[in-house]
Amino acid sequence: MVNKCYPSADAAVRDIGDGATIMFGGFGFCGIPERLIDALARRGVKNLTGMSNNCGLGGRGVDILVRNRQIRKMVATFPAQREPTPFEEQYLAGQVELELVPQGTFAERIRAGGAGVGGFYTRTGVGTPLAEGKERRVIAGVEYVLELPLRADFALIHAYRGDRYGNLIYRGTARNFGPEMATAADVTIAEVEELVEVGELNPEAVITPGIYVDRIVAVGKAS
Amino acid sequence: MVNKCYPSADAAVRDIGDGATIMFGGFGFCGIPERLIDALARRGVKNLTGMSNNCGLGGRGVDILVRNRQIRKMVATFPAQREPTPFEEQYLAGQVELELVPQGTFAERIRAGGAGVGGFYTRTGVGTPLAEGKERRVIAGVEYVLELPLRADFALIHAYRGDRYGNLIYRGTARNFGPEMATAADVTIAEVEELVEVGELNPEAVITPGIYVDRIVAVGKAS
Amino acid sequence: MKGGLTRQEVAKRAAQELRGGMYVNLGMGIPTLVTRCVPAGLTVFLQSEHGILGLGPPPPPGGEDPDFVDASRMPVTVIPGASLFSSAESFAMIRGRHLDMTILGAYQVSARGDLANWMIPERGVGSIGGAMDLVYGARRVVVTMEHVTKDGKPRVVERCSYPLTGRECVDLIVTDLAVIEVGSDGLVLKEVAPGVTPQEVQAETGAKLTVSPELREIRV
Amino acid sequence: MKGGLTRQEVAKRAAQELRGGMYVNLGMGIPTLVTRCVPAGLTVFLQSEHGILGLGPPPPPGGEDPDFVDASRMPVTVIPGASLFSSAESFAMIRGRHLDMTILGAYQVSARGDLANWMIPERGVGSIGGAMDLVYGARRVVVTMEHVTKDGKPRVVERCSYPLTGRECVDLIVTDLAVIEVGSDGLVLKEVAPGVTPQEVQAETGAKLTVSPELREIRV
Repeated sequence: MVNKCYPSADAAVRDIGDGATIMFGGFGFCGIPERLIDALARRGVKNLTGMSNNCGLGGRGVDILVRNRQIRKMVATFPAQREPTPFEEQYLAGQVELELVPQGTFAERIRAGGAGVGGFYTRTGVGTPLAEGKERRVIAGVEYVLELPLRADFALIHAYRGDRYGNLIYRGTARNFGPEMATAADVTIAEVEELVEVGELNPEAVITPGIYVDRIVAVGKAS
Repeated sequence: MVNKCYPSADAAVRDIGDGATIMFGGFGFCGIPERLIDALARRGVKNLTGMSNNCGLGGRGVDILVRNRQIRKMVATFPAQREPTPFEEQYLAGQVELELVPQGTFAERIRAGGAGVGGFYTRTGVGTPLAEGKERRVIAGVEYVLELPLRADFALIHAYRGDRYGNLIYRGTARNFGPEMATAADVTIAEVEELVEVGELNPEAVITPGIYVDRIVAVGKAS
Repeated sequence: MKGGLTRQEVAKRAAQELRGGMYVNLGMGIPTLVTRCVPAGLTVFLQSEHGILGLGPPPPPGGEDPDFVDASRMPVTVIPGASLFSSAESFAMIRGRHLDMTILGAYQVSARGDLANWMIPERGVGSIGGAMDLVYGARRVVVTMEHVTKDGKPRVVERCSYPLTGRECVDLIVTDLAVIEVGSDGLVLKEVAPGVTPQEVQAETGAKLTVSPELREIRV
Repeated sequence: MKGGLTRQEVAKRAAQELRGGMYVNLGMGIPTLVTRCVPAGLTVFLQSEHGILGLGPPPPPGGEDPDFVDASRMPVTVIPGASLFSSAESFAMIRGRHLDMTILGAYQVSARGDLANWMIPERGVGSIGGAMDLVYGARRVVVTMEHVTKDGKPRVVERCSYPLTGRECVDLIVTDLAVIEVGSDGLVLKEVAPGVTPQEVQAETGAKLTVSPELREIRV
């Protein structure tokens, strides 16, 4: 019987070690894999490279790992919030690294990592400091920069419902980076609010096919 | 009121002229926009460049346009069927052109055309005759070829249900190339089996958001 | 010089750029105020880059759902006929030039339409989000901002001194003092705030303005 | 020489490569027969490149649904826990190396694992479909074919004379006469059909075979 369920978030992240590269789903507070991040904080692993839209704030999400000094580097699109965050302080103090990426390029690089695309040309960033050092190319009269795929050792994502084959659906804007991150990591771990029986999810409406998910943990609805 | 509905397939294709480039959804007989193709056959426009997985067979789909001598060129992945088709005969007689593309490259080039990707590197085709004349590049030790986006003047697709905003859902394997083709044409025309009220489609399960669809025609279930 | 427009009035003026059936992405700051300025009876599809097409008004108090937020993390609803999708799909939509318009905030706009809106160099770190994708992805880029900085320096400048978000991408600038079109020959002053003269606008602007022959007062 | 395996037996032998929980794409021809040879009790997820993960058995007569077909255009069902997606998503899955295995038909396979399966040059036109994507996308490529052509020419050859589908991509060849592994040092004869000797297989093969020390008879 195919069963990708793990009994707890702690069990699901047990082999994530120091120095791992990890994608974290979520946009702001929406769709972050909070229970998996909590488990990672309990594990106390260090020198992590994180890939996430934000770098966490308000003591939630990646912010927990930042405050714990578990993060060595972030690849992110929106690291600076209105008020300075622990990440910003550590970055300005030279304690963490940052690779800043436009949000669409971030999403597309993750998709490329999962889809076997070796690299792609995009207009985004042309003429800005973020194009510096990148290959530029004119195709059909338009200037592009070459962007390379992103992959990670682990992807930690949050979904609404899932089954033991790893099929997932999301809810509202909590979907965000989950579907693509699930495709771009060696090991994808999904926390779901509700585990359902195989066959309960409508095949036409499954967003993440089970092939992309290695481990699934039921965590209930966030409080 | 936003209303993209057209009264008939004929009305929806009325401005497709000689020499147009047209994407046709469908895989074999599954998900082909039959009523729109019939209307195009009635219009009798010539010198069309078609983009479609197959080149039609059995007097259905693109085969109708081929038999009518309306096609000048096809971009396709599976033009040769077990038995010779009218397309194959015309091709071998030098009467139509063919650009043969691997199916994944075909789908990804269409996606790129709709997603603003200027070009992308893929392994598919490396070491084969289809890589000839294409730029080759080694990235992280793997050899890739550069593929460029596909776009068309019109995309004709078939969907299961749609609303007047152009939102679409598909059914089974009739989905195939429809969702990406809808994004990659200047004008996307969708025939749907059933037109539903705005709000009836579950936002979480809409496959083609209305932004991609310009015209929609209710054609009923194929007989 | 008279006071110029309030932030709300700037949003109202920007909303006059909307047409029925348009697909539009609204950035943070003044642009989010545009949501409430859509003329009655006009159907406009608002896109949010983290995965909504068909953003609705905020929910009534108590009706907030943490799974439905806008790009500024504020609670939202979706309209009938909306669709939800992933970030990669959303940016395929943006980068594929399917949006008719984006309305963005800015730190600086140059005479040729360069935009700087993601980083104040002195802070040492900035946030890009979807702005760099939107400036080349949307067919029309409208910028809303205060005409000058808090210490009175022009934000409409000959060349941006802040790091760019995009080059030659802005089509229209709406500020508290003026509406300025970025034309192929430079900046054209199209409208001025009530009580403000073209000379006063020019004095607060760091690049040369050509006054449109159809110059008129902003009406909101 | 004895007759060798039937097409059905070749499919059965290929099915022995399946393991529980695998994600597998099956090509046209003999590979489609593999569907019916999955050992009882084994859950294998079959992928069809036009948008199914979780292909089920054919429907009962009268239960055909024209919207549910396999890549050979034959009616299919989907299993509980299946998912449906677009062609671009399907090939992102294939090209991103998420499939454990593909089983494909072939015209020729070379000593270094080159595959030719899309065009017979004499016909002047060929169909690629998803084969070129699958050969580099699937983690393991198993080929099933007749050992020789209708007129007795070897299909396992030193160099393919037909246009290639992929270079150095085949891992295992299953024919009516033998099971041959493509190793880094060339072809290794692992199994022979009942009643067939290694010498007989070599005589029908256009490239040098190394006989495995663990050579055994194919059991189906």
